Amino acid sequence: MGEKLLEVQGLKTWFHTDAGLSKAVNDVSFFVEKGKTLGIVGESGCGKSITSLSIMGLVQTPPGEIAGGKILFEGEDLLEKTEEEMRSIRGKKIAMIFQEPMTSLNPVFTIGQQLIETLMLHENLTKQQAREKGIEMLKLVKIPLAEKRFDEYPHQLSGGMRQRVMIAMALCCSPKLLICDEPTTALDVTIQAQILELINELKEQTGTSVMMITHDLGVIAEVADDVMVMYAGKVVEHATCDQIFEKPMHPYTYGLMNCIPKLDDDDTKELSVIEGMVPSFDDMPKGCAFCPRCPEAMDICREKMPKLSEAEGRMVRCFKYTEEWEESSHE
Amino acid sequence: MKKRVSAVALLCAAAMMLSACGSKPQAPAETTAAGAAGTEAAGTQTGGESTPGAADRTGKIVRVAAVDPQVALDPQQYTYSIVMKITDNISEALLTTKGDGSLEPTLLAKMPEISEDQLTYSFELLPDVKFHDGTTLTSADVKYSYERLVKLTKMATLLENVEGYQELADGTADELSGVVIQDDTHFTITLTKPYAPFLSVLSTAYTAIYPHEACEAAGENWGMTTLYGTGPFKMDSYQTGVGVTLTRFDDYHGGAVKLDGVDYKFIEDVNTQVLEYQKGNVDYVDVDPSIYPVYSENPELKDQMHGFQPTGNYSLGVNVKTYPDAKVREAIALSIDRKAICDSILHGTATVPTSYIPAGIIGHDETLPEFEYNPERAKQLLAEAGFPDGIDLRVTVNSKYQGNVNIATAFQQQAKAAGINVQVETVDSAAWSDMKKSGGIDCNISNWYVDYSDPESMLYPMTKTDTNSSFWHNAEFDQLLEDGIATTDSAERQEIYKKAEHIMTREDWATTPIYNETKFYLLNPSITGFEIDSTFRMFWKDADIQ
Amino acid sequence: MLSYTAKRLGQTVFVLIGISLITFVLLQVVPGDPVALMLEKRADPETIAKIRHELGLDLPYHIQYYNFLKGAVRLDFGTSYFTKEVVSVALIRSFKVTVKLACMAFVFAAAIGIPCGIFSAVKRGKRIDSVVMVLSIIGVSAPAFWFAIILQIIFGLKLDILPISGFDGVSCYILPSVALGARYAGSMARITRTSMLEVMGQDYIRTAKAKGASRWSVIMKHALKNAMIPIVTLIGTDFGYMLTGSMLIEKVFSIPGIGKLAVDAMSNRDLPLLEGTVMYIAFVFVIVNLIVDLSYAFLDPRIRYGKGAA
Amino acid sequence: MKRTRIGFFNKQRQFEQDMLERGVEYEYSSFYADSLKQLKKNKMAMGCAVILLLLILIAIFAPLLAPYDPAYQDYTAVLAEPSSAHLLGTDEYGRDILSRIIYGSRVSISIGIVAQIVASLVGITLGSLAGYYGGVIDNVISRIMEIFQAFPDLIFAMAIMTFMGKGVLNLFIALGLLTWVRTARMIRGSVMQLKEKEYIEASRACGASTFWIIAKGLIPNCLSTIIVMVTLGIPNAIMYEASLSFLGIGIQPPTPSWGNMISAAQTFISYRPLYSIMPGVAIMITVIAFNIFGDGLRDALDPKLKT
Repeated sequence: MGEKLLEVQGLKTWFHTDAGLSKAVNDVSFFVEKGKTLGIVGESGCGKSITSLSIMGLVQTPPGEIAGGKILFEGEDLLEKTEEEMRSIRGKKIAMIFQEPMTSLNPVFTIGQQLIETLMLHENLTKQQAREKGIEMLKLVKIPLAEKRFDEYPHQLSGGMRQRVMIAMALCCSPKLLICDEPTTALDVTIQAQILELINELKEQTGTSVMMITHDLGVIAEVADDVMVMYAGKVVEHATCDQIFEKPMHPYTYGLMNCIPKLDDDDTKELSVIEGMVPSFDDMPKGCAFCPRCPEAMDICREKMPKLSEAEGRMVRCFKYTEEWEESSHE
Repeated sequence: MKKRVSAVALLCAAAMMLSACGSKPQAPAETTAAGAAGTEAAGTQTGGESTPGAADRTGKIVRVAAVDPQVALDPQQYTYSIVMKITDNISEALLTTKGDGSLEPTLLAKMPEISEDQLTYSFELLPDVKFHDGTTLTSADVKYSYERLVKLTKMATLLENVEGYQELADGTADELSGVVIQDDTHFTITLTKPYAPFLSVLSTAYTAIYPHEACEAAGENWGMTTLYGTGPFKMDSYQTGVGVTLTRFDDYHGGAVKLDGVDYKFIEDVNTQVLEYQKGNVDYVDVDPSIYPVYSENPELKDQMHGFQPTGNYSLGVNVKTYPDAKVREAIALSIDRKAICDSILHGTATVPTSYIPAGIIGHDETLPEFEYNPERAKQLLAEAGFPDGIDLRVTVNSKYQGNVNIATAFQQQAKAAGINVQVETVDSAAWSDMKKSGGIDCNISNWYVDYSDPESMLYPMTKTDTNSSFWHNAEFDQLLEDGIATTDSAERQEIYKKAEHIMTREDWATTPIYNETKFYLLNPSITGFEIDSTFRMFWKDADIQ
Repeated sequence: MLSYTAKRLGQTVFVLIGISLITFVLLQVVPGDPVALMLEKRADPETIAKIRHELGLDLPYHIQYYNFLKGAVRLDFGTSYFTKEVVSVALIRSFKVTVKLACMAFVFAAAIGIPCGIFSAVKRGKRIDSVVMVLSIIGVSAPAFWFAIILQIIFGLKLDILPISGFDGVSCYILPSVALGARYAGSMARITRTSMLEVMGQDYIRTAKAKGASRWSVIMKHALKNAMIPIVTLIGTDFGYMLTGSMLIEKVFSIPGIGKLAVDAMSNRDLPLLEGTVMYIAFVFVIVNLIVDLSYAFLDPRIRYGKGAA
Repeated sequence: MKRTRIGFFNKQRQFEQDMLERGVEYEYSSFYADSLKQLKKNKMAMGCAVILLLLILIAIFAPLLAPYDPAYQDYTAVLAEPSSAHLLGTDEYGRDILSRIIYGSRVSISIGIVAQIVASLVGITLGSLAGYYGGVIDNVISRIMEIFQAFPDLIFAMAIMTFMGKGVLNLFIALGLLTWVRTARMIRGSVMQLKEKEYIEASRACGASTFWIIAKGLIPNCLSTIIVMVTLGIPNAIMYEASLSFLGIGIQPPTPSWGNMISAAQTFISYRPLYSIMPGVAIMITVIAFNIFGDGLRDALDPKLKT
């Protein structure tokens, strides 16, 4: 096991809304190793984006609140940092790429101005140097005519180009950790592949660790070393990429895998779907959050929440792999 | 929480506002203190804790709050009282009317001599009277000024009895042939028929004497950028929206003038005018009688308030075309409670008249009873006239004169008792003059002041023109007026006008007086030698600042 | 953009002609005769006819209007019936005063309104947000002339620290501009807050934060520049209104600005002066709106480069 | 807040979807029910709604509430100070100020509402014509709107009031004519968007008359816009009334209106402060209540309408 760059312990991010308390991230723990890629998978609303925003310290308070846990980055707890200190970490040591390239760039500033801003904030560069570095970064993310694009406005660029710009912006200060929140979701399939390839390539070049948040297992397969599956604010399975694809253990992970059409599937076999929806926070089931949708749910699942425990060299949150399962199935 | 906070904020804001304007019970006292301190500083102290306003006075300059006339300061063209309040200090007429109605020569060496047939007047000018431009007053200037008055048409009819008037007015002649120049200081004026008030006419501001060359040269700028007269002050500047500054004319023929100047400050809003007075930024301001108690109950300001009774009155005019029956008109006249208006609305500052012709003028009859409020009798008269259920009455008033609106509003309630349903209609000046002309006014409230101390000035609107909107004509009355101006004996004239008055206000009821007012002004106590009398003219000639 | 501007200016000409025609017709149908007003004391029919002839009021209406239009294209609106002042001179004189008042009121409104709106948006939901918003709605809801009178009493008379009328010197303009600016400050604060809140929820603000930009820079640079577009629309039109003069405030404080000129012209039925004033007001209004529209392009590159990208 | 707004948009999208599916025979009830729910959550707006309701009740029941006839002049108590007989004192005619303020609510509120109805009638008619036909008609109406907008408002009101004569009825018309442009612009914009919708195309294809399409197909869809415009227009009209009365061209005596009371009381501000302050406070409360309630309505019904 390599050196842990980021370790999240028991993170709880809650939101106080008009309708009550929403535990968007509820006791989540994981770590990212240096130079490795952690994929976080889950349906929308499962808490994966909130997790990343918590790490960045960008959760709006109120209504949000980090109710507990630790976020250790290079051994220091980010939650104890002042806003000032966090600012010098954001963009410099931890960078983030967002889901919506169309709206994530400020429409009233040029690409260059936005790139330079990041550089000027964290690196001690003159304007001229920042410009050169910025253009270099644009070239690095394979934007053609980088010098020209540098002075253009976001609306003059296509979605894929904008996401490249976002990546360039994220990487320009050589961060230790790059958080990608659904970086390809809003893009065409062909562009998706290019972007993922780019991220992979840059990761290799710079040795940056990556946290890849996505609902798309295909993306995970492409880039991740480790995979964490989240459901309703909790981690349900945490394993290496190979393990997951070889044998998904949690019924939810299993369900996710089945949603991906495979070439070798029998044509007659129906594409399976996970019935139902992620429960909303105000009607969270008493037991396992997934049990209303789980094809294998038993009484015990409805009674109480299983713990995240080790099974077959990985972490999984399901009674199926505990002794209680045996007991309850024998009853 | 949020709601509570905002509610608190709202309360606070409201409280703030209230308290700011408040400390209510003591408010008048505070006001006075500030006002008095201001004025005092302005007047007597220099330096020290003078108010910002007090600082702008340098030398003996009286500051008068005025409304911007927005027209040339030329009474021959514009008859607004503010124009005259200014020009009376710049230019002079041949004669001056005093408070008791008597005349005294101003630019004349002595009172003119009148021929036996009452048609020819001989004048002798004072020698060496200087105009502000340095020229000397001559008979030619007099003739020029009178001709100008006729040519400018607006007040021309004042001179309609002068020989040659009609020709000049029609444009068939280019001079006023009745004015004959003997030499530089002697001239005669010949009338076409005897005209008793003639000398009084020559004391009005409209007949001011201008230097003919300068006036001719100035053309349309006369009264705007240029205005010369023989008066105690010369015009320094006249800026629209700002004011008029007058400075002492050192060569004034009437002796040394004590003030260094008069500064008319244009302040549009009358309330702001009074505030500026309280602040000590002006020394003179007019005060409407309706706000009399605001100052009379104010221990500091009440002594600074002065009253005078201008010769004239407020009256109710009824259109005889709409209400041809004199009984109905009498009923209307009986349904206005003059006493209540004088005592309550005007806080006792006005008096109920006994006759239309005001006191101090020939024809005034004090022996008559006051006009009464008798709604029962009014009802009866209406029934007799065929309106047992009462009538609707549209009362139109000019919104420019708040006093008229006030009376109309009071009248509205008072007339109910007589079965007269009054509907008040306020219109602006332009619409008002137009409606008067076109007969669009059924009943109006208006005020009238004499231009010269003579019953003719009071009564001529009744017959000479239709602009009093009542369209009332009475042959006997007209004849009496003709006789009145042709008669010179005062006792005879008294009888003639008494009779005319009786026809007008006790028989035909087309116009009925409502009250004789007292006008008020606030004057900085450090100013002496200034008073406005019943002639309603503002002369700063003899004023001084202690 | 040039053709757009040209088109708008073309429409302006149409609007101005329409306005002058309406003014002309209104003054013909409205009861009131300037000549009768001039001859308050001794109006007899002959005198009236004579003066009407002098002023050219006896000509047929269409000729009067044609004569007016002929002058108007050369910016010659004639002279006022009453003051005999050349209308364009009167306009310039009043405009100088109004501009000062408008600028001060505008600076006051913008200096109070926009920061308060930003502050309120940043402190959204906090106590201070509610306070600012309640104050702003009070500002919008208090009748300006009433507020002006109260200001006069408090600051002019009771506290005796500011002049209550007049227009020479900056201090004279303080109370009028506060009275005039209060409601604009209120509406500016409200629009700024709304607009900022909308922008603050945008993805690019999150991006800026993720970059490590300071809170100040996020608010003042990233958010404000985007939020400016609706704000500029409002403050532009507001400034236009201020430049056309406030009749009520000018009346209370005795300031001889455009508003007073217009009211005087109307109450005197002074056709040349009214035509000039109304056309001036309309012109300022239209031009300010045009500038506001053009300023979008300056503020928003999507509009500026819109054609290039397509 | 953010959450609920997104929720609202979804609902509206859903609503539009429904309309498309059912052609023109759609149901509003669910949309308005949702909006009402939305509005109920806005506590400030609901508070103001209560204030407005009270004001309207005060206006309706003025004769019962007012201690005196507002026009009755008591010559024995002219400019009386506040006392138990006259809570706010009396004015320069000895009329009870409290009663006049109570009656004044009738004038101000009815002027606000009726003027807005007038403005809406003119605005809806011209706005929908311009939006529906486009082309020359739109061009002409748009220019007319520009002329009205650029014309100095108080001068226009002065001219209209002088022309038609003063009085409450004419004031309704004058204020309506002053404020219709805003409504017309909004309606024009909405109609332009709506007329491209399929269900309008469909009814056109079915041979529906233009009037029918505008009256039954387009206007109801702008209803929420209209409601919001009217509510936010009322305080505007109330302010105009006050301004005009202050200039002396509003309501004729003896009818009390808050504007003419302020104007009359101006002279007495330091002598009888309550006399001039209270009518202003009355205007302010009414205008604030209408404004906040209007904002609440806008947020609930039509959040696109900003500024």
